[in-house]
Amino acid sequence: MTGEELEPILRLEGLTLRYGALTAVDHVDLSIREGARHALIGPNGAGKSSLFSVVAGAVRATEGRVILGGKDISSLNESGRARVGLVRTFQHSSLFLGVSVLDNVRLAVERAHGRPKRPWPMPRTDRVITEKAMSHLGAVGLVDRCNALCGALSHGERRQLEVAMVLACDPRLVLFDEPTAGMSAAETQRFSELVESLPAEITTVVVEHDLDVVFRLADRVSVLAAGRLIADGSPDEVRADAAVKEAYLGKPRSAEPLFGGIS
Amino acid sequence: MSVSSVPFRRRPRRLVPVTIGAASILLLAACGGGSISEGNGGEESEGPVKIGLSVPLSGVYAALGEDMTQGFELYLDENDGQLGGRDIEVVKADEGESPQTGVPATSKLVTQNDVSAVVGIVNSATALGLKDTFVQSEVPLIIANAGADELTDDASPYIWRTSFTNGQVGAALGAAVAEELGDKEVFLMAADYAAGHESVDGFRETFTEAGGSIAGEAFTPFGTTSDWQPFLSKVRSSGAGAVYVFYAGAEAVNFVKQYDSFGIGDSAQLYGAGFLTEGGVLEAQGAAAEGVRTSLHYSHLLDTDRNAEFVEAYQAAYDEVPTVYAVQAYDAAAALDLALEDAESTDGAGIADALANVGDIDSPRGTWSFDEDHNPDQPYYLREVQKADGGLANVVLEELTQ
Amino acid sequence: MLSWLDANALSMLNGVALAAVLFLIAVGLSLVFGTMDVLNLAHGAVSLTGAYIGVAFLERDTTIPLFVTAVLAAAAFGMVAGVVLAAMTSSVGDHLRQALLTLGVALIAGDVLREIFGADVESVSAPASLAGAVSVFGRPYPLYRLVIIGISAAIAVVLYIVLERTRVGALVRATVADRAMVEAIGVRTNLVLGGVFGAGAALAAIGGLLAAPILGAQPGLDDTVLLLALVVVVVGGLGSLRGALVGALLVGQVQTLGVALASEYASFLLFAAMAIVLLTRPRGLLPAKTGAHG
Amino acid sequence: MMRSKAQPRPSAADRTGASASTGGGRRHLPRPVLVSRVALGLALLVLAALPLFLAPYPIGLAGRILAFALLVVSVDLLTGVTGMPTLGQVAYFGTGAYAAGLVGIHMDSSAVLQLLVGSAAAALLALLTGAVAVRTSGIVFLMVTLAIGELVHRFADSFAPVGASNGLAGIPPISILPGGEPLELAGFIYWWVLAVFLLGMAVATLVVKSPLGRSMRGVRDGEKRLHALGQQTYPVKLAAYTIAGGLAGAAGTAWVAQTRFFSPGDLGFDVAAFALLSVVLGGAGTLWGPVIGAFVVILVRDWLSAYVDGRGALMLGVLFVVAVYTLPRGIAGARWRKPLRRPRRTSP
Repeated sequence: MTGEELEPILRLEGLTLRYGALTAVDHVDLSIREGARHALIGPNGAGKSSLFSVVAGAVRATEGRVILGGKDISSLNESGRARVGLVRTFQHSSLFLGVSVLDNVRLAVERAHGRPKRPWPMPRTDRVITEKAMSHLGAVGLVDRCNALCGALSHGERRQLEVAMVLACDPRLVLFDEPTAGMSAAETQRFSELVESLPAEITTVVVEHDLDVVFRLADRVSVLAAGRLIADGSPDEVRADAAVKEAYLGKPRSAEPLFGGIS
Repeated sequence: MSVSSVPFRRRPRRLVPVTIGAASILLLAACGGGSISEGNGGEESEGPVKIGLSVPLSGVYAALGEDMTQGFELYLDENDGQLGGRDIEVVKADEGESPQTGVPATSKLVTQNDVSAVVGIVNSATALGLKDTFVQSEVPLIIANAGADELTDDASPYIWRTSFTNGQVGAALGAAVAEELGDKEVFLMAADYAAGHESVDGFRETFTEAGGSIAGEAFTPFGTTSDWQPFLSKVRSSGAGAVYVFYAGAEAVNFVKQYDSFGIGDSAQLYGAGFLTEGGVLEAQGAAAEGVRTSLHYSHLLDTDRNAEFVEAYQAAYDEVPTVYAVQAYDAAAALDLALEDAESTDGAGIADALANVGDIDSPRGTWSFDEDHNPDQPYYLREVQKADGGLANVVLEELTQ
Repeated sequence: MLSWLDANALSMLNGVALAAVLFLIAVGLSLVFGTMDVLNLAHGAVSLTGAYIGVAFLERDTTIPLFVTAVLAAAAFGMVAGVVLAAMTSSVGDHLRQALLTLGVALIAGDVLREIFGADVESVSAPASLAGAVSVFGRPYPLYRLVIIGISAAIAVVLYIVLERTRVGALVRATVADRAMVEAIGVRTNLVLGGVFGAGAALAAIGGLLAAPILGAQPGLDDTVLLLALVVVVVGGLGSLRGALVGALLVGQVQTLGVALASEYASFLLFAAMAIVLLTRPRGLLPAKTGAHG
Repeated sequence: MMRSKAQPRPSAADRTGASASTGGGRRHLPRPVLVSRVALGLALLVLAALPLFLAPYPIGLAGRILAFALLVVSVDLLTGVTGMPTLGQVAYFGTGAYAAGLVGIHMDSSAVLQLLVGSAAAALLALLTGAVAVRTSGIVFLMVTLAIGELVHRFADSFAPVGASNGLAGIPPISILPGGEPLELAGFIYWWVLAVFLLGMAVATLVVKSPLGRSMRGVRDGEKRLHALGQQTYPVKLAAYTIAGGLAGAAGTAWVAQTRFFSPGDLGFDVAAFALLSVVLGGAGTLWGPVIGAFVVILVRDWLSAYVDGRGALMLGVLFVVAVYTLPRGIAGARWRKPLRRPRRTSP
C-alpha cells in the first residue's frame, strides 16, 4: 500500500524453483505495472507452468520473493494470495461441476464479501450476495444460464464462468493459465473480448500457447526459456528479439514456424 | 403466462418417494392398534399358548442357535407339542450377532406377537438390552445361554435363567485346580470382554480361597485376536504350572490349537470354562484339545439314565450328540412345562408366578432348581477331553463340589 | 537387549508368518484398486471361500498332494470369482457404488457359505508332514507357519518378476498409468483388467486357504479378513506391490510384537497404528508411482 | 422467494438443474415448490399421526428408523454434501448415546437435557478428532474415520463406566423436562424421537442452504478451486465434520431414548457400513434420499428378516446389488416419471 505510482503491482525478485538438481525457474526478475495486459510465453518446457505455480502460490519458491502492490506475499499460500487480490485460473477449467452456475459465483462472492462459514442462511444478506453474483454473471453474459448445473455448460461457457468467479474475488491481478486451450475459434474470439473488457484497474497476466491470443491481448510480453527470462517488452520488441527466435526455433531444422499466424 | 409452462423438471420427483415412504409405514399399520395407551404383552387368549424362541440364526453364534432350537423342539416333540398340557405355538426370531439386531427382533415377539414367554438369547449384551422390555411388559424371559452375572442381579420376577452365570462356571473349578496343583501357580487368560472377566474373577475367587496363587493374567482383544503367541510367551516366562482360560467359538478353536502347537501343554495343564471344548468347537480343535480339562454343567457322556435317554432321543432326531446349549434350551422348555401345569393363567404374569414354584427339574444334566436369583442351582462337572467312541469327547471325571 | 530379543524373537517371527498370509490376501485388493480403481469389498468373502474349499478338501491326515490340489482349486475358484466381479463392476464407476455392489455380493456370499458349510467353526488340517514343530531359537515352533512364510515369499518374488520384468507386467503397469493409451495400441484392456482381478482374487482365495489351518473357517471371518486387508493396503499404499508387502509386515508386527509389548492396549494398537501412519503419510508408506488414487 | 425481478430468478434450490424461465413477474410460489411443500406437509402429518394407529412394535421400528436416518443424514452431510466418505459417524452416534444414557442414569431423565449433553459431547469429540481427520481426503479419509469408529468401539468395549461389552443398561425412561413425568409408552417416546429427527433435519437443511453448505459443496466439487478463490477449506471441512458429529450425537440420544440400552455392538463396523451404504442407496448429496435409504435398510434388516428366518443379510445383499444396477444415482436420482409427469396443459 505504498500508493506510489511507480510501484509495480507485481514484482518478482530472483524467483527460483528447484526440484533437486533440476532448476525449473531460474532467478526470474520481473515487474508488471498496474493495469497491464501482460503475457508470458515460451517454448514447451521453458518453465512457464512452474513460474505460474510459484507466482500463484501453489508451489513455494526455493528462493526469491513475490511482491504484490509493495507487499511481500512470498510466504502466503494460494488461498492467502487470492485474499490479497492475486487470483488464478486453471488450465483445465476446474469449476464446481455439481452445483449451479450461480452457486459457483456465489462461492466466490461470499469469500470476498460475506461470511463463507456461517452455517445458517440469512435471507437478506444472502440476497445481497446473490445480486452481486448475478451482476458478475451479467458481466460475462451467463445470466441466462444461472440455474444450470455447471457440469452442463459448454467448454467456452465454463471459461466465461471462470472469469465471473475471478471477478467476484475482487482481484487486483489475475493469472490466466492457458485460457484458450481447447477452445474453438469462435469461443477464443469471445473469450478475448471478455478479457479485453475487464476493468482497467485489474491487471492480467496470461500464460498462453496461442500466440494470436497473446499478441491480441497483451501490451507487454515476457519470454521464458529454460527457466530464465530472456526477453521482456512490447509485442513488437519481443517479436524482433533474436534470442526469442532462437529459443523458439532452436535448431534450424525445427519446422515450427515462429509467430506463424501473424504477419 | 401459465406457470405450468415453466420447465421445472426435477422437483416433482421428490413427491413420490416421500409418498411411498409414508405409504409403506402405513402398511405396517395393518396390525394396528395404536401405541399411546397402556397394554401388556402376553395377553391371555384362546387357543395355543404362544412361546417365543429367540436364538441366533445368523452371524457367528448361529451354531449355538441351531443347537438351542433342536433342544427346545426335542422337548416339545417328546411332549406332543404341549407344555403343561396346553398346546404351544412357537414363534421364532433371529437374535443375530449383536443387540443391534437382537433387541428389536426379540422385542417384536413381546410387543407384536404377544407371546406369553420367550426362551433363548445367547448374547449377554442383548439380554441386558432386553431386560427392561420384559420387566415392563410383564412377560418372562427364560435365558437359555447368556451368562452375564448382572442379568439376574435384582432377581426380577420376569428374568429366569436355565444356563449358568459366567462366574459360577469358573468358580466351580477353583478349588479342584488348587488341590491338583499344590504349590504351582496358575496363569489366567480370557477374551477381553465382560464374560471373560467374569469367568476369570469367578475362578480366581474360589481358587485363591482354596490356597492357590496366581502367576499372572492376560486379557486378549475380543474378536480380533488370531495369534496367541505373544500371550503364550508370557505364560511360558511366568513359569505357571497351569492355565485357566475363558474362550468360546472360533477363539476357543484357535487358542487350543495354538496352545498345543507352541508346545506349552507339556509344562502347563490347560483348564477352562467348558465352552472351550463344547460342541462343534471340539470337533474343529481335533487332537490339539486332548487332555484339556474344563468345568461345565453338562457333558453328553454324563453317566445317568436320564441323560442316556436324552442323548439317544437327541441322536435319533438330529443325528448328532447334544451340546450343553441344546440342554439349556431343553431345560427351558422343561421349566415352562412345569410352570404351565400350575399356572393360573397363561399370560406373562401367570407364567412368571408359576416359574417361582417349579421346584426341582429332572434334567439330563442332573437335578437342578432355580435359586433365589433365578439362576440354576446345579451340579458342575470336571471334564477332560479324551478319545471316546471313535472321536474326542468331554469325559466326566468327577462332580465338582462347591 | 539380547534378552529382549530373545524374549520377543518368537513374536517377531510370528508377525512375519501373519504378514505372509495378510500379504497374499491384501495384494490382490491393492492391485485391483490400482489397475481397475475398484474397491472390492467382496475380497474377504473370496478369501473365506478359499478357506472353506480347504474345509471341503482337507480331512484329517492331509497329504501334500491333496493340499496342493486344494490350493489349485482355491486358485481356480478365485480366478473365476475375480473375473465375474470384474465384469460386474466394470460398468460401475464411482467408489461408493462399487462398495455398495461388492458389499452386497459379500453379504450374499456369506449367506450362501453358511448354508453350505453350516455355522460351526470348521478347522482345516495342515498336511500331516508339516504339522509338527521345529526348534527355532531353542523353542518349538510350528513348522507349518515357516512353510507359509516360504510360500508367501516365493509368490511375492514371482509377482515382482511378473510385474516388473515381463511383457504382461509391463502391460499391467501401462494400464495402471494410462488405460486409454494402452487401448489405443490395440490391447483389449478389459482382458488385462479381468486378468488382474482374477489373479488378485485367486491370491486371496489361496491366502484364505493357507491361513485356514491357523484361523479356521467360520461365518464372520470374511469381515475380519477384509478389515485387516484394507488396513494393510491403505497403510502400505494403494496399488503397489511393495506397499502391500510393507503394510503386511507392519500390521503383522503390530498384531504380534506390538501386542506382546503393550498387551493392555492390544485392542487399540492396530487402528491407532493405521491412523498414525495415514495422518503422517496419507498416501501410505510405499505408494504406487502411477495409477489411480481415491 | 417472492421477489420478482426482470432478470432470471435464481433458484434457491440446491442441486436443481432446472433452467429458470426467462419470464418475469411471478408473485406466487411456482407449482412444483407448492407441490413438494404439500408433500412434505403430508409426510409430516403421517409421521406425526403414526402412534395413533401403529402398535408398539411397529412404532418402535419407526422410531429406530428415524434415529438411524438422522445418523445417515449426518453421514450424508460429509459424504454426499462435502464429498468426504466416512465410516466414523458411529463414534459420535455412540458418544451421544452413551452420554445421554449416563445423564439418564446418574443425573436426570430429562430428554431435553440428554439431547443437549449428548449432541454437545459428540460435537466436541468430532471437533477434536476431526481436527486431524479432515486433513486427509478420499479413501484415506474413509480409512481414518474407520479407525476413529473402531477405536471408539474398542474403547466402549472395555470401559467399565459404560458397561463395557455388556452395554449400558438400566437407563430410566425419559421425561421431556427435568423432573417431568416419565414417558413409558412407545407412542410418546416415538414423538420425542420424531421431534429430535425433525430438529436434526432442520439443522441439516439450514446448513445445506447456508453459505457454509455452499462452501461444503465447493469442497466436494473442487477443493483446489475453492482454495484458489481464497477460501481456506480446512475450517469448512472441520465445521462440517463438527456439525455432522453433533447430529450423529443427537441421533444417538434419540436411539437410546427408545432402547434405553446401548452396547458396543450398536457402534460396530456393520452399523457404520450400513449407514454409509444407506447414503449411497438413497442418493448422496440430497438429504431426503438417504432418509429413504435408511428406511429401506432398516426395514429390510429388522422387519422383513423376521419373515425369512436368519436371511436378513441375504436380503440386504440382494437389495444392494439390485440397487446398484437399477438405481444408478440412488433412490433420490431415480426417475419417477410416469406418476408425476406434469399434465400438458395449454396456456389459457
